[in-house]
Amino acid sequence: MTTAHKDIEATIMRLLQAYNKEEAPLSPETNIAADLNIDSADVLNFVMEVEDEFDIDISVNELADIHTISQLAALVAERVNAD
Amino acid sequence: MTTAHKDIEATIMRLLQAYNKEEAPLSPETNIAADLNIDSADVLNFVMEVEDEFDIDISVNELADIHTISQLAALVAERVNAD
Amino acid sequence: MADLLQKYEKLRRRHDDLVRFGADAVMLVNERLLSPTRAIINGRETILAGTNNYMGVTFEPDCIAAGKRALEQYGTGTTGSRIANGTYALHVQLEEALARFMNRRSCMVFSTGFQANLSMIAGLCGPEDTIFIDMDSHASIHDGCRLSGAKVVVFRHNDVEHLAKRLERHPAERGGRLVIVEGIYSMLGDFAPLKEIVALKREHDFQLLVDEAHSFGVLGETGRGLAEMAGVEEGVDFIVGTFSKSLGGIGGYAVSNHPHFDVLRYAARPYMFTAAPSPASMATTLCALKKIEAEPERRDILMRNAEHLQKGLKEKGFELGFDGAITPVVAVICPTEPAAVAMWNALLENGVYVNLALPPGTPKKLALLRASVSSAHTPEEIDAVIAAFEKARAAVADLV
Amino acid sequence: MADLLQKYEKLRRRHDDLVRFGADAVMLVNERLLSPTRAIINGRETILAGTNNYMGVTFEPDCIAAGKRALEQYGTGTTGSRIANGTYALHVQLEEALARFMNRRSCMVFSTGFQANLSMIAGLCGPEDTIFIDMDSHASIHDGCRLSGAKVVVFRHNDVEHLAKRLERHPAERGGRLVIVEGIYSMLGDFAPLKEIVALKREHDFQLLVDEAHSFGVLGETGRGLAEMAGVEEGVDFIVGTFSKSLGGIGGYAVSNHPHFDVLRYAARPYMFTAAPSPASMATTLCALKKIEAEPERRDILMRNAEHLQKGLKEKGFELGFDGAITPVVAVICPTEPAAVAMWNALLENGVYVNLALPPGTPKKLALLRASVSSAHTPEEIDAVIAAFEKARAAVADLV
Repeated sequence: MTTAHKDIEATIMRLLQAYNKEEAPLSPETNIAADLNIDSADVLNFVMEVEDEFDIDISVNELADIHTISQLAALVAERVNAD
Repeated sequence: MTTAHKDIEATIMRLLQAYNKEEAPLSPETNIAADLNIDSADVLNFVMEVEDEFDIDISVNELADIHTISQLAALVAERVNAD
Repeated sequence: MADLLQKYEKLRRRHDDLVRFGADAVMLVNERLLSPTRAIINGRETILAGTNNYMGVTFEPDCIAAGKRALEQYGTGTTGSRIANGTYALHVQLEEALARFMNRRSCMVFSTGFQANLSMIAGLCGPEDTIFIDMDSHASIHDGCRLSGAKVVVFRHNDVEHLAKRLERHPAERGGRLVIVEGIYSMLGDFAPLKEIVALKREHDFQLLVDEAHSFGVLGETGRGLAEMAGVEEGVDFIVGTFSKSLGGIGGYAVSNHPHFDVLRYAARPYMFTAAPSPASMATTLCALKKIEAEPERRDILMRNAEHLQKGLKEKGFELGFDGAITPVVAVICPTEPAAVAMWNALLENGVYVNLALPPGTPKKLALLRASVSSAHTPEEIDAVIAAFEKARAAVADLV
Repeated sequence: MADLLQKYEKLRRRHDDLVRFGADAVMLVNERLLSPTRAIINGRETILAGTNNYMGVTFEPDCIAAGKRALEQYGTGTTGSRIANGTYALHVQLEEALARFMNRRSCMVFSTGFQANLSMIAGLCGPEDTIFIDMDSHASIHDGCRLSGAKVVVFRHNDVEHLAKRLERHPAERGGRLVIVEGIYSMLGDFAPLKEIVALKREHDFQLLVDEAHSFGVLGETGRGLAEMAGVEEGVDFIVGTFSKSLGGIGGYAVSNHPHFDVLRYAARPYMFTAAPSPASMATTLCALKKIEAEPERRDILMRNAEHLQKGLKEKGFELGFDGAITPVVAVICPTEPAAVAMWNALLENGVYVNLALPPGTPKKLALLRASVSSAHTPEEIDAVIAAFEKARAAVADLV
């Protein structure tokens, strides 16, 4: 792992704040859609921002298995370090 | 792992022979549907026999990511040993 | 990059071979329709013994008149979805009439039966739920399951024990569980063991959806389908049906007593985001519903015709896909695929149309000639169909 | 175990609140239809300014007559799928007429536009392929992608650069690649930047499908849609369209010059396993196609009406979802959801029906009142719609 998982999590949490309308506390185990009450269109928007930030791509299919911030960070790390 | 992966592979290959109409050689890396030219209905039938043999259940969704004999054996091992 | 249609090269070659052999079942054209049971095909008057026109209502003068009136009063189409501008008085009337006929609290109508299944299955179930389906389920059930994102578990065709085992192995967890079966399976004409499946509810927690596409109008004291015939309507949570079989139209419906059923009107995408059924279609369907309600003798004639064809073919030595009960779908099992194709051609040449159903899409990979009867068939027509089967078999004797 | 409909509890409460507020958009009923642009709703004569009846052909006497003739000659329905007994001469005639009109080698017709997209997308693409879709794609495109099992990559609405970046990042590998865009996006009325997207083919390998559901009949010199208007028809591999908008019927079609296009007739499940469109529907659609071909002035009137409504609303200070070009879909952006709901009610009370489109399903989460024009609207009707918007705004002044 060349980009630290924790750094990625921190960046994801920063980007997520714009969608966290109810200002719920964020942790690696936060379920992005369910805990923060974000609908599917905004999940897509948020993921696009993550993609832009890290200059990577994530397909819709991959999102099916991603629920928590930590899971998303792991996928980002895999993608970033693969490049 | 309490049930050896190799044993499971061997059992799977035995069950698969009935569907291997072209008598293609089988190895752990054999792609069950593509290499053996088995259509989706027969893949379901074959998997049901695997389920019966090991007394486990596999959902249709899980099959999407299973292509080779080795991958199927890994899933069976996980299921068998979880019981 | 691969061309997207390249993946079908093998399938295409196989089809081209069939067509060269003379069997273009995929593009068989009814040049003219003469009645519910007769058409001109390849310039020849042909008995239609491969439709789903069970009640024979497609040419009823009052239904046609109702369709014409709807065209005049409501226009050719709705140009909008049910949740936008597409709900007309006719849609509501048909929903009310079907709810009453089916003896259920609520009814939704859909633009096709296919979309009824997509809407119901992907509407009811999501990623946290588990769906248990019969191996031989209709394509629309398989596709609905895939759309839903739910966990899908398949059990052997009509195998209640296998279903029970599967229910035991897949506990409910957080989500819900839906079992889906069909009243009459379209290929072989056999019924789901519905009484036994409903009985599983005593030991296992699940909701039950029955697709009565082929059994609506056909089975049950008043034609409500297999659930009525089996006496287990209370155990069935959701029923799906279609207008393109016994009702002779196009569209589908779902009924339920669930108090919150109508939430699917703003939750089920294949209901929400498709144009509402056309006025003519609603009107002819509503008329056909009244007709099969008022004329229960149609069901008796259908069953008489079914028995006639089933017995007749059996007596002539044909092997049937199912003969455990009288059923309007009578599938003849052919020994080989070339035999099925040759016989299908010979039947057409002898003025009889049946459905050609070839593996791999068929149950148990059978090569089938699927015949079906209508209450509009005369006994003479059924005799003609049986005779044509015999003649066709003789014509392809070298293959069977 | 959870009840399967429990997952919608929040959605249901929200809906119930809307209904209590007086806005039951989901079950709004057209009690009677008076013309392509007028109906009786809640007992009141209402101008329909929220349909997709762009060419205003739903009440053309010759189309209605054609529908009646089809009912008489072919019956109320086909009771079978296209690949079984459901192909009538009318289906073939319509396919031939559409192929000619669209200037393409082949055409397939489908029972709904929704199923046209499901069939095309899940027919063309499988698990080894990658599909690139616009974020604001229609539900049927999203569902088609899910059915296909393909890898799905989403790009920002109408953002060609973003699409290019995505194409670069997802190389073709073993499978094929399909880009899908729409001629006119239904909610805001804006067009895909089709010329620029076709230009991407010079650098990137992909096939292109354009859904011209809302642009067919509306855009282009002869009404073939955005591809014609943008002068890039050769760069578009597959076009999908619908009968329930400019053609005033129900059903869908796809056209292509691909030499093996017809393989989808026995590969695409939502085409194969659904009842064929009804005879009346095919006949009215065929007549409507001839009509829009013979009367190009309908397109001119439509565009005049579109400009009239767009300009009128802008002059009155309404903010529009899109005004970069003249478009028949004119969406008014409301400041809040309660304002949209209240204005929708006020518009109805003032005798004008538009579509209420609320977040989260809308682009950019906008609360929209989606108006649309027809070539059958008179200038006076457009003026009445504009006046009703003003009146409605005044009536809810405390909310805006």
